[in-house]
Amino acid sequence: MDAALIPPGVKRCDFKIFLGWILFLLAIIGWGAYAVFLVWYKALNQTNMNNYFGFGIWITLDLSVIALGGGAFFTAFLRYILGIDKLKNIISLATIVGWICYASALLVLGLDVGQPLRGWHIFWYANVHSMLTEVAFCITTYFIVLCIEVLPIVLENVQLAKNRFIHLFSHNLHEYMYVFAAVGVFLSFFHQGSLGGMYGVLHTRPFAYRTGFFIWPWTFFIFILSAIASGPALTLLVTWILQKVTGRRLVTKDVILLLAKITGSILCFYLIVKFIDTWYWATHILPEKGMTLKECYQGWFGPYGLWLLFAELGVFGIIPAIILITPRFRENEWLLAVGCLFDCVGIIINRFVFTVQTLAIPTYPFDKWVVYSPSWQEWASTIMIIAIGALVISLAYRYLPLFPQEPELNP
Amino acid sequence: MKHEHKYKSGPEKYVMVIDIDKCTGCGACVIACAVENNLPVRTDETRKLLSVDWLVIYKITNGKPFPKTRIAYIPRGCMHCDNPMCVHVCPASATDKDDKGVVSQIYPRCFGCRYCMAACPYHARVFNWWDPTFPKGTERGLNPDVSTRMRGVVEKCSFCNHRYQRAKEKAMLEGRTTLRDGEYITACAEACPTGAITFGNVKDPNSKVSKLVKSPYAFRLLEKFGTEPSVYYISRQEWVRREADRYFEEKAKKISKE
Amino acid sequence: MSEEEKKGGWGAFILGFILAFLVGWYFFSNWFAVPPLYGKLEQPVAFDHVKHTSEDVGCSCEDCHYFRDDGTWSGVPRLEKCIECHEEPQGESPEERKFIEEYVEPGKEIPWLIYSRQPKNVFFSHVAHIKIANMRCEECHGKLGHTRKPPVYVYSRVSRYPQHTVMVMEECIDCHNKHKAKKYCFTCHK
Amino acid sequence: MLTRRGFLQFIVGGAIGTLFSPLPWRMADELALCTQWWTPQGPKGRESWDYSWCQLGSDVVGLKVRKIDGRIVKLEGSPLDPIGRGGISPLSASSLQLFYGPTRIRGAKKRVGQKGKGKFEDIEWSSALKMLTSKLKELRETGQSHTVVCIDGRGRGIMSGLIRRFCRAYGTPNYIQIPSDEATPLAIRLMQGHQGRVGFDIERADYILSFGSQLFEGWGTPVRMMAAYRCLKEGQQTKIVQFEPRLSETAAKADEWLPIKPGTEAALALGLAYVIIKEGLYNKAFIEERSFGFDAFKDMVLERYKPEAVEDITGIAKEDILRIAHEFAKAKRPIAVWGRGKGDIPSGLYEVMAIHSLNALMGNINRGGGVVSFKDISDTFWPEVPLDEVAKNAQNIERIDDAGTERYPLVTNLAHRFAENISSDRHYPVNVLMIFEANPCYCLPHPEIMEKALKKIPLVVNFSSFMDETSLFSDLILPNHFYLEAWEDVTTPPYLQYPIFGVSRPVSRPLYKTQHTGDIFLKVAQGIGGAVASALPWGDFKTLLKDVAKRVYETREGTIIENPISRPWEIKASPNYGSPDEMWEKLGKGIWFNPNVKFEDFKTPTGKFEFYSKKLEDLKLPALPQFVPWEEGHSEFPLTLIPYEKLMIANDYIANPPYMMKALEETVLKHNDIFVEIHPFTATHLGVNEGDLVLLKTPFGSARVRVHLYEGMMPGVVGIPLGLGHKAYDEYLKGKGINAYNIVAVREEKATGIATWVVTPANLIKIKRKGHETRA
Repeated sequence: MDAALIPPGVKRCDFKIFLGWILFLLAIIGWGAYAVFLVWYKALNQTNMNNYFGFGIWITLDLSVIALGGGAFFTAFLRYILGIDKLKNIISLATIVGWICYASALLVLGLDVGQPLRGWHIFWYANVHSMLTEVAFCITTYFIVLCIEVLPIVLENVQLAKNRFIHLFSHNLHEYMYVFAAVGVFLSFFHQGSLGGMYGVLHTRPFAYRTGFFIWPWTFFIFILSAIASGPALTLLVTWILQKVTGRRLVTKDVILLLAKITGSILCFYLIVKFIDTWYWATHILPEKGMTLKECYQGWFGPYGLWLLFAELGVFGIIPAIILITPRFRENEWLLAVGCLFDCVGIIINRFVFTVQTLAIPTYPFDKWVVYSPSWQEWASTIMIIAIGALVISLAYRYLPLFPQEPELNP
Repeated sequence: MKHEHKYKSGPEKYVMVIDIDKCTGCGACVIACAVENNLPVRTDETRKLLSVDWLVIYKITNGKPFPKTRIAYIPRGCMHCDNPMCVHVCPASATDKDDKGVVSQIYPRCFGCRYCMAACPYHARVFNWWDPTFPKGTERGLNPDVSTRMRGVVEKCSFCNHRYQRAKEKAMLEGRTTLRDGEYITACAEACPTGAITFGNVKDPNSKVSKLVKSPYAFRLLEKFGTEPSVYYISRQEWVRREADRYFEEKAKKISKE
Repeated sequence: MSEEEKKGGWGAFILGFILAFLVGWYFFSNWFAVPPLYGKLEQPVAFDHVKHTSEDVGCSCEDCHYFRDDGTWSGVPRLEKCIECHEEPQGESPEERKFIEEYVEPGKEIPWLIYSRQPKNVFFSHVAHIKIANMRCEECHGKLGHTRKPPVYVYSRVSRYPQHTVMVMEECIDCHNKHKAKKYCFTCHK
Repeated sequence: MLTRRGFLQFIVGGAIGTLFSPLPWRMADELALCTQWWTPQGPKGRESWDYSWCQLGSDVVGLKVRKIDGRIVKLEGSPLDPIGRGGISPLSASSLQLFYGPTRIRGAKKRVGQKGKGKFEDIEWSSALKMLTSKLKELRETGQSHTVVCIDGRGRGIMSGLIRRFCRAYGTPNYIQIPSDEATPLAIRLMQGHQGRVGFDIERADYILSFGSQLFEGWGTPVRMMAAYRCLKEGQQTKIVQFEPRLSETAAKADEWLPIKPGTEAALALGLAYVIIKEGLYNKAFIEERSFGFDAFKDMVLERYKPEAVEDITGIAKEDILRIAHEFAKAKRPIAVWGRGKGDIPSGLYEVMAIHSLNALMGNINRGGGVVSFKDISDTFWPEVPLDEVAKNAQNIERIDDAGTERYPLVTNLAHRFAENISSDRHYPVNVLMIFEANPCYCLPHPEIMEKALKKIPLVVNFSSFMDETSLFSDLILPNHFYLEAWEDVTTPPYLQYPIFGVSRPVSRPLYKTQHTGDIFLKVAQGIGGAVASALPWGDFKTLLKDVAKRVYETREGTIIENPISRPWEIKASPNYGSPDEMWEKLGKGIWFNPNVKFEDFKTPTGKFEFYSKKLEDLKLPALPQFVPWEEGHSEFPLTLIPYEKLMIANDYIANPPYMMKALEETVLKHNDIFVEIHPFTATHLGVNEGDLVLLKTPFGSARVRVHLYEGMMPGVVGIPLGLGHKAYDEYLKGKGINAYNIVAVREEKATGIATWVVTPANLIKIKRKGHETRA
């Protein structure tokens, strides 16, 4: 039925099955859209955030998707700047995934601010001292760059490409892609870092506060590292899922292993830095603020207990690092998937503790722990955003030639 | 590296001194603040973390078992820090620190990102989760000197800045550009029936506050965070000082010496 | 795709551009001030400043616009001020007769439209500008005090703020910059 | 011809053209600006200031009223108020919300439909007054004047005097005050022979023993006590000792808190007396020259109140009793203070006598820093009532509440018996009930009995300004002005140590069609005519106030405050008013007060302070102070429920304004559930945790509550706040929590009939949770 749109040389599932899947996603999105409507119409009381938890699941999602969207800029960096040509086989997917992540982030921000009609104040009345201003500027410009990067991929659609102008345009765009990649890398470095900086500068929140270099706290650099360490993992994970779901081979193993190796190495490096950082924080920064490590965690197994630290750095840190760095492990398809998944989860936990746990820790000696759990509206809109991501990937996979190797791998 | 706000005060620097030993926790200050500043009320205000309160009274206990238990009350508004993290982080410049020491909050500028709330360890900043509501008919009693806030913005204690504006207008008509002690005080300080709250210009050597802040029993909340609050507390009870601050022993020693 | 289509040129693009450009400027800039975004209103009473300050009437500005004892600015006078003279008609003008019938007799306040109305979140101190900065009224209010007929009141229907004659924050800041006056948020906001 | 390509070009061109026009930028700005008018704003205008007095509940606060174009926007404490000296209480500060609020009654109303359902129709004032007047006239003419009852909830000042006078002249003995502290005036009458004001000179005392009085939470007059606290802490460093089962805010501010078993205060007082007498620490001069019955008292105390025995009763350690007694006796101006809670949780006569005996032992009566007694203008102003035949006959008819009858000869009001007697038809039927500033359907124990009683009375007239519980059960509502709209007298509040008189003028035009209740009584009296009219000859309440002011003028005592005074009780007052007119003029701003008032001497049969009351002896009642336990143990109810009061909860005729509900701690109310306080030990014993839902059971009923674990609560005791659980008012108040009055146990003191609900046997039963809890 939609055969005319499907890229030549590849096979796609029956349109009815695809339609069913799309409708399923649309149903989820509809549910989320209702939640979004409620939030915009009735204001933020629809969430379970409160005066202690100004940041909730949305900001966690926001930071997570931006970190995980780091795959786009880093793969682009490897491909266009460092010239690792092999990665051209996966760069389209990485770019699409990145674009989805950043689009989601902007959507979430539109939900999360109390007065969306005034959202532009952040640009017009920008406070240059605020890390959030830096984030807003960089994310927005980087999103534009990502759109430009995505554009040629979209224009490669078989029907669009028939247009001579479009064809030439996308071809030319491809030629200059390294320029955009370079700009993108620069912008990404800054906002990934600034997101970390947002929390690192909070000398009033000892849990997040870090000293650092010039105007940047260490979290600035750690966040960049963690984004690089997890973004490609998400790209790999999506590739793996696509291969499993469609039952087709999309990328040659050497490409995947190469990316996994790079990711693994960076993850190891990140973990080393993160361990040093955590040690310094626990032994120097906290005492200076009159706090102890114990005060920063709600016991061992409380909602904000020490288990979070072990989960983040141990289960979802060291384990994926070992899997990805060890050739024997990463060559196993399933272990590789687990490694990538754990890597992503570790980063999500990291972002979660920085956004939510930072706020949960009592600041006053006499104050109590307060626990936050999202309302259904927050869950629904969050799930909606993930569903939109799935929708975009499904459409992109079906109608765009994302994987140049696909025809030859599936004769 | 510290993110220090380079704050320079002018000839006026307003501070508040709260004597915890005198505070009976009656709440007159809270009500006076609410009436003065047009705080909204909802029918169910029992979820305190969703309430719009500029001034709250914390009840702290010495943690000892019955019958040795003691309690004390700590009224807490905005600290108007000299190193205000909230001002530093606000992306839309909706808040600043002026030369008389007041940290402002401009409601029509704020777009509700709540970063300032995350930055404030005192929980002085509150968010308008709802459109503000006033019991039917009581809108007639709204104070025109203070604008009401719309949903989705952050608000906080302003040290009753409109009272400063009012006092200043009167003084300017008389050709003065400075205020006398007591011409500008906050609604809470004025209402306090036990006189626990004192407010004034700490740079005026004759003001009451300039003497009170020198008390060996004076301290500020969370001093270790380096925020340099403009609200001082006084208590002669050691346990109160210890509970109210991330207390450090050097200070305890200093007091015991005196 | 036909050859014709390919050769289409830029005509449609330019047409779209010019049309949108014109629509945008005509309806959304406040120069023309046309509906639906903008509205124009006449003052409820055609007050003649010149007449009142002329020699035969002899009012001075301060009779109606003055500082109260607490330093606040009186603004536009209330009906009680008008009644001091206009309890009975003072002249032949039909405007005046209408004014007396509509407002003085029922004792209804005149809903003046304030050209320089500031938002409720703004605090403007007349005394600071007049007594301390020694500014003249005309610097902000222009020739309003010398008009024979009140100008048309132009306002936006969305934001409900007057246009043209009102001062916006950028202008406040420019002037404060020029005179090195304080420009903290709480200098002007409340 | 429009091609697809052309169309696309057109769209793109349009989009770019739009970007070069003001449209997007302008609309972004306009949309942001439109958010500014989403909220209501107060209009600007000319500011003016006025003076007024707030006398809601136990408040007596001088106010500075801020107005914008005549619209009241703020109430602030007046520095010209010698009592509060610029401070303000939460209730006064938020009373503006009551003034403007939705529960004000906007005009005269007549009931339609069933009583209690709250259905009313508007009625003209003239016909409402005619209806009331003709009914009263008819009853009087048919010899049923005694079937008219007046309930007065203010209980002080000129307004109460007026109602009382109306009752006398009209011919009914049934003037009832609620809530009323019967024990204090009675004890003073018996021990000192004084009928008038009792004041505690707290500010000059150097040692204060408080027997359960929540001194800084509404006892006496809230702002006065707060100001006193400041004075005590800044000046002589007075020691305050609080005996209370619960660590209340007062206990927290006291220098020492000693938890005492609920209801055993009398035993403790006598135990302290034991130590003082045994060791001869008492004021010998006073005891020998000015007291009567000391020996009997001494024998009784020494025999029955040994510290060991008192420790058993009260739970306060022997050593503490000895130490406190020594400290008390050593102090120069020690004072023992009574009156549980805000003073409106009744104590029995013998308890007050026991505590007051401590003051007598130290001779600290009628002197600075002690307990003083004097006459107030509201007692002395009233001229003799000319009684006609009907009125004279009425004096011989017994009161419907049994007060002053052979069974209860001592007391003047027994509000709880009133409701019971009517609902059980014990005496004669009541035809008309007039209620002024009282809400008996809410704040009497077991209000359902009062509801039943009101249903039996054919004409219930309520002068309430608010649609409260009692209004719902009324037939006719004649709403009074709010205090900001009315002429009001300011007379000496309870426990103040010097008399005051002031006039609170209206500072606002009436918002609604309301009328001053004083004016109504005067008008009705004129309508009835005859002796009633001549007994109440004042045209309106303002004229009456002018007359009172003139009488104050004639005393040539005291002074009118013109400048703030820091220690008003110490000044030497000299009249600063030249003529009645000048006085009236000055009373518009400041009040008259007389710190040099003449104290009333002992006017007992013996002319001395009577430890042993002759009058009680004559009535064949126990004549010495004693401890009578209020409650025996119940196996089914192992816990003891005590009501406690909070300054943040207004708990009588006036209910909480929304701001006070907002300021309530989260440990008092959560959504619509009230918290009861228990000690963690008690909680462990019961197997409940913080915030758990439990069934609070007493012999009189049960209620669903939550528990709050509080280290400052005596184990085995359950504390419940009074003043919540309204069935009327608006959604800010209605249905929040439970009304503790519904379930408390009422106990009568055998000798006097005074009822108290200080202790109630209770039990807590855990409720199994259903479904999910809402988060904190």
